[in-house]
Amino acid sequence: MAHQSPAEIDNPTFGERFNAVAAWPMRVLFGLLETPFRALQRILGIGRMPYIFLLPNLAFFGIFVIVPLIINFAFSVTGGDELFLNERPYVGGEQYSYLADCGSYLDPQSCREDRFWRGIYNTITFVFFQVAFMVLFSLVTALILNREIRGRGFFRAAFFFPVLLSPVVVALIWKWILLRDGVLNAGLTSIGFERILFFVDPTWSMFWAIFVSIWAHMGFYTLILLAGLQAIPPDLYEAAEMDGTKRERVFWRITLPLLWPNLLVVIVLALIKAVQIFDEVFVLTGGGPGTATQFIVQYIYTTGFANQVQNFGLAAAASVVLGVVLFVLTLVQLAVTRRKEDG
Amino acid sequence: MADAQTASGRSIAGLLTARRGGASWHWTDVFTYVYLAFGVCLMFGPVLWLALSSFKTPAGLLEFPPTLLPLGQIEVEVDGHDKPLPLYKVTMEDGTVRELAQIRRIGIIAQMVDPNDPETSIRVPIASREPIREFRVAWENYTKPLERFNFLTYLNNSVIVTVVATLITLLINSMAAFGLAIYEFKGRNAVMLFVIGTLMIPITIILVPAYLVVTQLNMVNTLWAVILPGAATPTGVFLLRQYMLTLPRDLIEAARMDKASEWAIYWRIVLPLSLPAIAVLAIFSVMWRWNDFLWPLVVLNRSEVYTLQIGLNAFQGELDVQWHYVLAMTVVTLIPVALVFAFLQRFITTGIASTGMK
Amino acid sequence: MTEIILKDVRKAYGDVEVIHGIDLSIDSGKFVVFVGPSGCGKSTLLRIIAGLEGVTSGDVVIDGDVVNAQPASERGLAMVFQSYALYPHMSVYKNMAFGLENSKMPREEIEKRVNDAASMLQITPYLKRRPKALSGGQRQRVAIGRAIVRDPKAFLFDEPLSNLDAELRVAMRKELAGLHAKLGGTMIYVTHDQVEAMTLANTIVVLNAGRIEQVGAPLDLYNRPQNTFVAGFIGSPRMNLVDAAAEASDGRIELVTGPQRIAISSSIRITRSDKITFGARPEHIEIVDEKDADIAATVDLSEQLGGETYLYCTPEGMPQLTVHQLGQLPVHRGQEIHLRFDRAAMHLFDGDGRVIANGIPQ
Amino acid sequence: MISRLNRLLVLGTAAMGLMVGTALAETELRITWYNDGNEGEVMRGILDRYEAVNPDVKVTLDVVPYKAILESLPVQLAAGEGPDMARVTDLGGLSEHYLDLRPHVSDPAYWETNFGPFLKWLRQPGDDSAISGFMTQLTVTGPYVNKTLFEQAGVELPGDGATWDDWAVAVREVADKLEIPIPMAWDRSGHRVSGPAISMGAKMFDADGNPALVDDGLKTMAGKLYDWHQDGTMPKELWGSVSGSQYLGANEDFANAQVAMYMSGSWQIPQFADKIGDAFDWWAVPAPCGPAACTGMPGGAALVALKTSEHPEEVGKLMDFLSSEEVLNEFYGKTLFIPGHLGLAANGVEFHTDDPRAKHALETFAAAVPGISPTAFDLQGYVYNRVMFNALISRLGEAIVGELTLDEAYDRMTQDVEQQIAEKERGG
Repeated sequence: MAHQSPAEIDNPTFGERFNAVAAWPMRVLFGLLETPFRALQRILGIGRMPYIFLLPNLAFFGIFVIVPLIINFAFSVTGGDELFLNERPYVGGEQYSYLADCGSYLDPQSCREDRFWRGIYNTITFVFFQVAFMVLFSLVTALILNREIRGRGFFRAAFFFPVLLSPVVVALIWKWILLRDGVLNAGLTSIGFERILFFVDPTWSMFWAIFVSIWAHMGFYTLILLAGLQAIPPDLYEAAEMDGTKRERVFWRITLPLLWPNLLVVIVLALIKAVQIFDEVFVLTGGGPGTATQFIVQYIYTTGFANQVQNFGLAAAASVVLGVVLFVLTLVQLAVTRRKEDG
Repeated sequence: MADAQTASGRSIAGLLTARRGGASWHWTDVFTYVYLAFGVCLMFGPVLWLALSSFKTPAGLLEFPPTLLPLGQIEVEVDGHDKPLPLYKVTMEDGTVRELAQIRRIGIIAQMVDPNDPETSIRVPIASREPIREFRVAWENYTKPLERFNFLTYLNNSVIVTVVATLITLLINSMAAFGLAIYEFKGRNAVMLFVIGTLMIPITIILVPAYLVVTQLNMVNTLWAVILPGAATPTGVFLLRQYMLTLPRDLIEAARMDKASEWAIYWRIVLPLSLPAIAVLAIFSVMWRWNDFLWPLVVLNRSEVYTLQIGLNAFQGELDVQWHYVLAMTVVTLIPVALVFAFLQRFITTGIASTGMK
Repeated sequence: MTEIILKDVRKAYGDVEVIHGIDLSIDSGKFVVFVGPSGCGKSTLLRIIAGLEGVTSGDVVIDGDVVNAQPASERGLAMVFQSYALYPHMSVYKNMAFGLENSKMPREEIEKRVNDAASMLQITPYLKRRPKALSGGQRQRVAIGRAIVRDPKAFLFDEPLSNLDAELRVAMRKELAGLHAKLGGTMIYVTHDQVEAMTLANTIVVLNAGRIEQVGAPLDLYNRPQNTFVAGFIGSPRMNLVDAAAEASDGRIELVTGPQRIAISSSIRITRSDKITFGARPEHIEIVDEKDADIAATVDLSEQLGGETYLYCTPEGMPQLTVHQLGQLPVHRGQEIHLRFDRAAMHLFDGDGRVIANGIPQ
Repeated sequence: MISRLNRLLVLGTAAMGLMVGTALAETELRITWYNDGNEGEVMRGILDRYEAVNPDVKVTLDVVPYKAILESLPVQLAAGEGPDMARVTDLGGLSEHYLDLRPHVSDPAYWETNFGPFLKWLRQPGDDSAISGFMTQLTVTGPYVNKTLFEQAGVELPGDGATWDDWAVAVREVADKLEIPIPMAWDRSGHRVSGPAISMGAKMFDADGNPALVDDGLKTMAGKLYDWHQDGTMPKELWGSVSGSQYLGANEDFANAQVAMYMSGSWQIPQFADKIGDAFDWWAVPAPCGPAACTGMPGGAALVALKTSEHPEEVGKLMDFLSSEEVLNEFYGKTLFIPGHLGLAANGVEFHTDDPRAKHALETFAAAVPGISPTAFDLQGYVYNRVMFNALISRLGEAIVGELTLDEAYDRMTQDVEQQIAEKERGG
């Protein structure tokens, strides 16, 4: 309904022309598929068409994800280091009981497979702090980007940029900065501090693991929150201003409650991502010092893949355990989004 | 990056004027600008530092404290010597400082010569000399590995994998999303639960079984082995479906009244209208495929099918990490990312915001 | 020319039945309006005819063929949606041509039809625009144009004017009426606005809670509502409906409501009944001298519109009555006036709301 | 129009690209290879010459990151998808996948004579005849010192027969005087620790030849390593960072003159020659002594033929060519690798370097080979030696950062080795 001059509308822009040309092969392809699909629709009826649309995706998915998941489960009840299932002896729940063999579950040291339990505890620590600070910083950044500032597009993009980098590159970049002779230590020494060997200190290592993963992914969550913030009707703020409400109160009483659905999505997504953490931290800290930043996925990777005796069975058992945890998180997410839709 | 420069220039001007509704300065205004300035440095700084470092010589990289710009030692031609000699600034015993070229070093004594007086050699303790350096870009960090490897083949493979995989992903994911968003049918919730449930499975966990499947399909050492397994992304289906749910149902019904077949509704109505979400998925897919490392490493072991990520990492040996190559090759793989970012940044960010996990 | 017949059509979502057996015959070339409050099932009924919803039982018959199993795309009907449902990514021309392309019509024929429809609707200058560059009225015309080019068996309109502002709505209403006159096709039109229904329809179908309350020509419904629902729904402002008890005395019948007693002719056959409803439209209540009056009432509010006046007044023990008078009346708030119901235009309904009489002899 | 054409071209190349992998008419042999330095280029040159003489054979070097050799290759081999040949370092661990070339090489006796001790490393337990490949590189572990730093500090280099403790005292003195941050650094590698441990009396195996990683000798060495980390002789950056069995070297720090003594091995020579040049005198010194011996660990990478090959004949022929004394002389000479060919080792290889430091280092390491303890050879030849190495470094690393006590670490080492070998045996 915005009033535009006819000239502007009638002449296709360069972009539109480009799109028209670029769409040409697509049009041919999709056009060719029209006839068979029409025939299918006539035979099956509209009611069965969704299955047709789902079929290719489900087929790929079944072959390359579901079948491996099933094989993975089969691995977890067999032993040895053979690759083919028919050559692997059945051992029942032995791999699981090996993982669970603990004096006390609170003390990894008392477990047969101490690294598995360390991995779990490290992951819990990581997830707790990473998610908390991720949400905090995404929220602060989104709030700031939601203000009337010039160059907002640029700043928004700047915070998003690291999302596009591969985990390996992210880790390399930061490792390069944090090395003993890296630029950060140069900065520290130049202002009179001692060099810090970041990757030798468990706390620093965990700190940087958390920091770097937040650095890399914050932009994505910020955008989700920003979308939520911009969806809050401005009249609410104006009404609050008319009432003379303090800014802090506006934040707690208007912004936060209305942002809550987006915040929940962010928390759940960040949570799932954090549980899966692997490549970034693996390249950055190598899981060290000792096992201080060795997380559950790294444990699975090392056990099943990187060790000389590739212990597929134990790794598979651990991954099934992880899968169950993730599935529970999924259900939580579903419940959360369900409630969001209802509310 | 030029774009970023000008944009930040603009925004610096904006810093002074952009406050909420011309009211007086509030602490949050100050905080905003400090935060943003710090944020921009934090986000771009490390990457720029990486790029700068990648132009340094191995020796330059080892230096502590590091220099900002890549520097190289100046070498001079001296009569009577076949090779150019490195130039040093030497503090003599009497406290004077001279520029001398080093002929050789024996133990802790360097044998040096004044380039202007090539006949007399001077013996100097090595502790009292300091190399003289100038700005020099170590292009060889880039050219050497790229010569050593079949760069064009790898690039070609990477591009094919990225493009074909992204097209397949977009096609089958959007079809599935269409099916899940537009229709009510038996089993829909089960499929959705499935999709979301597998959203969380990292490939690392099923690396070996997935490899088994690929070998059984005889796809090892073909690009299909890299393209197909990741094509049916739950993330993509989820994202597109969420977006398609926001399309007015009237449009679909209008199309049905217009005698459109279901396929035509999919590709002539829903697909064009889901373009923002499709673009977001396309960008993510391109990034995933371009950055993919672990999986190609497992399924591709013939150099004619290597992707760039494998090829460029091939200089990571057993015992030696050659940082100057690692950094340079990292920058090479970053170039497309930077281009995508520079050209599409507005599009990406608004696209994600508009799909915004509604 | 198309005839559409619904035979005992029922629709249920799960256990909830929303359409409870509709029988309806829509004659060829007629402009039929489904009217009713929101949630009455009128849109569902339209979508059942369109083929966008299936029926749970019963038959939809178009030109003698039962089309229950036919998908929307094969029924040959065209629909104009409340939201217009224009394809945002296509130009106006493309929007109108889309349906024709789907039926594999030759390009020249498509062009001719779109251009004809566009000139008829006066949207030719906008053919290259995208819908978002059009005003609401223009979008409305495109939506109609998209239906016209198809040369459908029948046009279905789903509240097509509800997104327009009042002035435009009146203008478009006229155009739609003109269009029907020009095209002469069968049209089914859904609205909740009884004014639209009255002005456009050959036949109005009043729906309530999934059932047909009454079918008839507009004035027929106005003059002879078959139940309190239709009486209250048709006409604006709505008919005054007053619950009363009927008492017979002295060979006359008195309608008793609170302390008020209104005598009417005994020629109406009413058995003594505790519950009865009588109705009188605002224009059928006269202001008279005290001696001729049925009741006295206090004015709560008077709306002076210049050419006419609406009075809202409350007789003692009765609900508020709306009174419509032509011209300007020097009446003010709190004043007592005397009212008389025009017996010839009075309606009586029984306790179930069914009509007893439309008009009572003097 | 142009864009349409381009599009077709792109689609065309895409289709071609996807079809790559179909066989060519001539015999193609594939070698999966990794590089630490220039060995790939040298090998390529040699292969080019071979191809010129044998036009029906094409040999492709598929260069991969070392990670792929260690992690992906075993899975590929297990799935039957391997190449014809590969350069591997897990010599015994992958032996079940090696092709026995004995029927395909022209002169098995030549192989026995010149590669005898190394052929054993490539054999499966119980097999004493298979010929599967040769060492592209023999490595000997041993320390380098920054002689210039010693001179600047005025500290004498401990001479032949000096013990590890002697060295520790000397390097600490150097570091103190010159404020060098790292007196001594060891690669984070079980292989590196094993030599000194054997010097301290570690036996590695029990009387029946079963692995027995933890004994008094090993404890002595591990204890010293532990103490040196606590007292600052060694930096925690190597052993104290990263987890599990990951390798970390101090070569960068050594090249940057931050390290007085660096325990690594002969493979560093080419890159030190390249990176350090004459910036300081980097000197290889003989392995320091313990009560039992003065030994390093032998090791290296072998080029092996694989059972997955469909052209064993051609592989045998190529192997004959590559293993010939002339070719290997060139290969070792250009790569500055310690020869894994007894004849060449005895006669000396012409190394292509004029760096006196590199020459000295090569001589030092080559001279160390005869003095290597038999235990070290046995350990190198043991199928599951990586299991032992991994257990050693991962647990010792955890002890050094304080997650375990030394005693707990010893228990865990034993447990790790037992568990992994048991799992392996279970598969048969």
